[in-house]
Amino acid sequence: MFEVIFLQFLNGLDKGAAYALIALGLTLVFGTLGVVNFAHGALFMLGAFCAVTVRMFLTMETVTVDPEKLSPWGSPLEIREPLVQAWFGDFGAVLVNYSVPLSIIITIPIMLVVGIALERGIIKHFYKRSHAEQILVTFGLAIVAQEVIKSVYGPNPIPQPMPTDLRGAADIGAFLGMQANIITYPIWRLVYFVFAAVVIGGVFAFLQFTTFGMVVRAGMADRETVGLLGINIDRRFTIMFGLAAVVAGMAGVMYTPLLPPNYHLGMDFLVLSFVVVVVGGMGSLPGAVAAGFLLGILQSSASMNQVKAVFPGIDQIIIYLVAVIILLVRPRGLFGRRGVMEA
Amino acid sequence: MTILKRGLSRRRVLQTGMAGIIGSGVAPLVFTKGAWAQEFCNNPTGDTVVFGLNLPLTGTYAEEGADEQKAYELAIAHLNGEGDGGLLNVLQPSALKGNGILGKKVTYVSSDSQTKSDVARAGATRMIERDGAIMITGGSSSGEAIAVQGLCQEMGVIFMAGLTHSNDTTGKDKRRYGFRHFFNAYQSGIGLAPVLGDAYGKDRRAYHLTADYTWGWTQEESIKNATEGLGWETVAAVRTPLGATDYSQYLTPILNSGADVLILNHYGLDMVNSLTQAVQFGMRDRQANGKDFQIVTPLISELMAKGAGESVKGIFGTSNWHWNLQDPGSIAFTKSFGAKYGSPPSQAAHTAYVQALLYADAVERAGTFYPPEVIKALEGFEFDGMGNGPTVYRADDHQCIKSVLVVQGNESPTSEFDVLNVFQEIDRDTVAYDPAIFGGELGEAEPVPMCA
Amino acid sequence: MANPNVVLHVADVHKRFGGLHALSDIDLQIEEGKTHAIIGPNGAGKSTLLNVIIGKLAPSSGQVVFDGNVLTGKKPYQINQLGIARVFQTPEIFADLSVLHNVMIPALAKRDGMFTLNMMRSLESETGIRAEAEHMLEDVGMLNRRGMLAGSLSRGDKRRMELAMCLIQHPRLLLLDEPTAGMSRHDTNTTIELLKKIKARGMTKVIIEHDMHVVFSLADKISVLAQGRIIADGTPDQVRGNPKVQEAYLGGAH
Amino acid sequence: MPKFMSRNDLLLFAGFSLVVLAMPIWLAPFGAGYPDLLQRFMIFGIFAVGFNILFGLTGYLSFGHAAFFGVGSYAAVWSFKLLTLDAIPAMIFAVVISGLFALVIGFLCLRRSGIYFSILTLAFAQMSYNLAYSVLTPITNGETGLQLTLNDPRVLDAAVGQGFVGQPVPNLLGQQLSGYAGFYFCASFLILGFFIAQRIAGSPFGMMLKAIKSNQTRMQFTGFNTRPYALSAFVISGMYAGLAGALLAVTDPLAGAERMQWTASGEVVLMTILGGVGTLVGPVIGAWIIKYFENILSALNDNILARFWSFLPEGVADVLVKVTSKFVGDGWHLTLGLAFVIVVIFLPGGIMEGVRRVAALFRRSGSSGAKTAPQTQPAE
Repeated sequence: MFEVIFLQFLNGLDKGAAYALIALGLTLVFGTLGVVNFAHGALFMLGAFCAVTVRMFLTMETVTVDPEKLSPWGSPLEIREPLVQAWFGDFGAVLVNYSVPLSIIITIPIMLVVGIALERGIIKHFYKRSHAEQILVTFGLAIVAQEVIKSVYGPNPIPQPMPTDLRGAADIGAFLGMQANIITYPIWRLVYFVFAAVVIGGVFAFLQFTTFGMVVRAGMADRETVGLLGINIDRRFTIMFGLAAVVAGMAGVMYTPLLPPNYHLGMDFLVLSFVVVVVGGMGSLPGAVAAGFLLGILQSSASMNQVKAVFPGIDQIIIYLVAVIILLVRPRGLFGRRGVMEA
Repeated sequence: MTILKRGLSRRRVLQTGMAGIIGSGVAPLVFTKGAWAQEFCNNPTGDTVVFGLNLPLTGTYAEEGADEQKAYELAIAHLNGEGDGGLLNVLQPSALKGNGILGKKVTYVSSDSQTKSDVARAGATRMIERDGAIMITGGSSSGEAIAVQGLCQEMGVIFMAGLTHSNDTTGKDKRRYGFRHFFNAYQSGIGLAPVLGDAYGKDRRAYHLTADYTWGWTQEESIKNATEGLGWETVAAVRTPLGATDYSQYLTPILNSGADVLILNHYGLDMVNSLTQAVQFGMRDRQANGKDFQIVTPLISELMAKGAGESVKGIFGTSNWHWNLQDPGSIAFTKSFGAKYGSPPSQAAHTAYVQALLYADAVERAGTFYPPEVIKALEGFEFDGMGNGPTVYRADDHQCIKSVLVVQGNESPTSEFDVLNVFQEIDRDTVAYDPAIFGGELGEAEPVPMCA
Repeated sequence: MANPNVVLHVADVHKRFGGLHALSDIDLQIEEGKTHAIIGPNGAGKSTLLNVIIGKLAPSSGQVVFDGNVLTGKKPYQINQLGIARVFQTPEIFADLSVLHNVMIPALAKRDGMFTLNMMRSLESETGIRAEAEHMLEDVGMLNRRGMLAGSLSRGDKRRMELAMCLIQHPRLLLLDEPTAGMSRHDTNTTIELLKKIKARGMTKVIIEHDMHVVFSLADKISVLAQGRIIADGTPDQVRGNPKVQEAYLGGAH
Repeated sequence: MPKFMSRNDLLLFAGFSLVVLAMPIWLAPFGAGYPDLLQRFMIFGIFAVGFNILFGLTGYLSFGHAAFFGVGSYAAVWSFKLLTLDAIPAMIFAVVISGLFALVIGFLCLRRSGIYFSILTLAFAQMSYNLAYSVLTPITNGETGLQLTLNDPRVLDAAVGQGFVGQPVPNLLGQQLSGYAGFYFCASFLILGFFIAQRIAGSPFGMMLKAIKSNQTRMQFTGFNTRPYALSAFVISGMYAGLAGALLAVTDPLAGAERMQWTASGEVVLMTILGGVGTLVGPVIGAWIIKYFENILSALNDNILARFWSFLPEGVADVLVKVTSKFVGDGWHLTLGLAFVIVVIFLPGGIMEGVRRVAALFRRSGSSGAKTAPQTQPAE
């Protein structure tokens, strides 16, 4: 029984890392700009499609049609030759193999630009408007983003293989000196967990130890006072929006091998990420991370047969149920401040 | 002409006095005008006839939908005498002439059903009411098929189901106006179990992951019964939400559950995700109970296999049809489809194409579009040459009884489409069953309901 | 209660925010029909005191008794229904509604209680309430603005309208939080006149005010609050001469 | 004598009824004059009118109203199955059940406001949807959707010895409700629903709701217990949603779980905003426009576009076909999303505000003589 629970707990941490990562970006935006960003899921999805695009370029092929020969289904035979391998040989093959992690390099500047453009172009006009209107405009943007992606990449998911070295499962049990072949877990999921931990830690360190971060934190606490000190807090907040977009985008890139991305990936994660943020408490970064892990672990344990036998269907509603209970018992979430978002 | 009168008079008898009063008092002229202008729903009066294609172009089963659409376009071209004629040349017996249906040119309208029953039904209604579709066909989920089939019964329009695998479609939810060419979960069980027994032995412990909705349940039940008949033990059957994307929390408990076979009762993207993730969890490299751990996908299509990529190698499942079959019908269809679209057809495309042809043929044989006559022509129709061997449209439940394929993921594919191998063809006598076991009631064909 | 004329008794109220003592040991008796001013430097706890009375904040200890009813623990709307109305420091009005409706709403609250499901009656048929509201607006000199959106009024007009909203309920106790803050001299004088008129009707009032001109022209009694404590209590003349008050004001940051 | 309704209200109501009843005539040239779409116009019009009573008047943004819509559908179908095929008992049953459901959900959700309220409604709706799809299948028939079958008990019909031939379909006193009869049946409910909404908006109760939206604190200090007001609005709008759901089940007796999904709740939000939140007619117009686009825009394909642009030179026409095809057919959601964003940014009052602005423009230019060109609107 120990190994079952241990694995399920590990799985909960793994899921929780993904939830926390998405909720973190959402909370950054809310905490700094006070904007409820329903387009955050779309940013996650755009990140995933950065990975798709990079791979599309890396796997470009020359197609030669040989009209003499026919394929088994009767159309002329096409001979495909991958370009990158042809140009760079083995190095090209490595590039293709590691396309997903490599995409991050390209995703960061793209998402930064997207985020800043979004903030300067549209979001900034909504600071003074009601939260309902913020929700509506960002919801509209999310629809536009997903439809644009659908019209460019089609409605079907596009699988992104993980690097061959990172496929399969790692035997954690044996690594920890226990019996082999009992506690095994997919390597990529462990990679994702570490990646999420690094990014979350990085964001916290950035806010904690840099001057920029300190000003932003001060601005989160009291925007007006910081403004009075003659510091241009708005520009920093713009950059924070860009940073949140980058975090969402990177989370999306690294998630692609686990889940082939399609255009409604963002909407799928949107509801979930909001539930996480609200459970953690709007505007609280530690809250978002804690709630992410909490919900991940609960989701994972609710899916166990033993639990489902007692509460049929619990795995389908656990996240929402927890959200409802927490909101009714602790009105501002686990770590929320009073008066935030209640107008 | 006798038909026309019969339809009319019965309809008139049906209207009670009360209804008549309300009808003439409340409803304006427009209402009754539509009803009397035609003697049955969407009787084609011009020189064309419209098929209504209800296809999931987005959603979980979108790839199947897109492939079905190609097949319908091809079938319609062939019916109108365009292209190479495809399966028109091999259907036995055939009343098709390649000049449309009863001399009327075939056209079509289509609607995106989004893999949702509600939307599918709305789309079908629209195509019947607005576009005057004489027949509705398509769909690639059982929910859609059953919903649309019910609607077609109300409207008096024939429904030729596309990809639907649930036992219920021609079982407890069967309808007089609905016909299914595709096979079902029960037949998958009959076909698959002996193969699994031979390959993996009689002493296996199975763990089911099942999409938590009607189709998943019927397949789980069918496969469970069939494998337990072999002597297998079922460790657990766990339901997963439809459209779940991350299956990891359902996969971890399997690792140490004592099971040595994982059976995935998923379809479409669900299957692609759950299978890929199961492989990521190392399930295919595991040993359990001293045997190699195995994964089984009872219903699989080449589109899903393509999506799952390497994960599918060596895995057993069943299919309705495969393009690699070597009978004249399959060869003709594959060639015709491949020449037009550059890729081989999927089983969804095949069943869609065949359904369109069978409907057209039945109308030709009946000599009229009047649905009850077409239904009579289809019921009990014996034919051959469509790629599944000799086939009968069973009158009791409108289920085609034909051979079923056991397929296996190709270990060394030669192209991106060459992902499944036909492992065994199970003949139709083996997979036939007594229609009574699933209950249900077809209902009456006449009087023909009237769409507005 | 010792004095039968006392309508509001703030008994031994403490309010702490974390480690900060916002109110300590407040004991205050407001007599029926009197105008009681509470003054004190910024941050003395005046608004906190009003918030405790009106039910917006719960006291850490002690209680507030109004006309024999313990207010502590009651909801703001229950407290209002007992006959306490409040004008806020920054006007709390219905910015999206017309001036007339702003004044009709409190009148309806007075007539229909805290909840009535009167959804099939037309507003047009509420002629009585409407006449009452128009009369009230005339009293505050705003009848000509009745059709305007409340949000578009000037700051002074907003305050006067808010006052009208409170007055139309004929409260037994009216709480005024700096009713003339930010007003021009002229507006301030009109407001003073208005408040005097009410005083003539015998309505009990508690006023928080910085403007000593206002305080001394209206108040019957003054309590001085500094650092959460009452340091002086008495008639305007008594308070004026109190050295502690002068010290508090000179020492306090203003 | 107190006036029952002001002249303006009466005119609005009469005009609205006329436009609705004449829809089959004036919509025919737009390709929308067929019963199924007309019925949907009515049904989603009711849904949006009801949603507006909550969102438009009180400002509470619910992302879970589709749940009540779905509950209404299921209740109606169960009434058809168990009691009678007559539509009226089904409608009553559905409205009562969805009202009760809204009462429970609303009681819990209204303990919070702002985005917490939105998330709570969203969570409840998603729970309903997930359960309806899986565990509650005995009640909802899961993915397949709840349908009528030949061997349903229908005790009331059986008691009066009423049988039928063929597939069971709902009726009204024996009159079948498919086609145009169904449209007029739904239309009468839309008109009734509109009338009630109009009464509510013009009542003291409606004013209280608007006051809650405007300043909840002031309401509290004015002596109003705001929660029962908001709860009443929530329940009323839940009943509207249930009514709409029931009508959908009357015109097409199948209840599927998808109509409870949060995206369906999002759709009614879109309708209300697009048309004009807080106005009476706006939400209905929003619902019509979205349903029209969904049915008509989505059916356009390259061939139709090519014909449309054919008056242009070939190269230009090809480019335009390519570009426009991205916005119609499968891409109509893109058009919808863009339209929505533009409305939220530039026209927060929706189409109704646009109409008002244009009308004001005309009035101004009309009064200042025929020669004056339309004045440029000052930028916001």
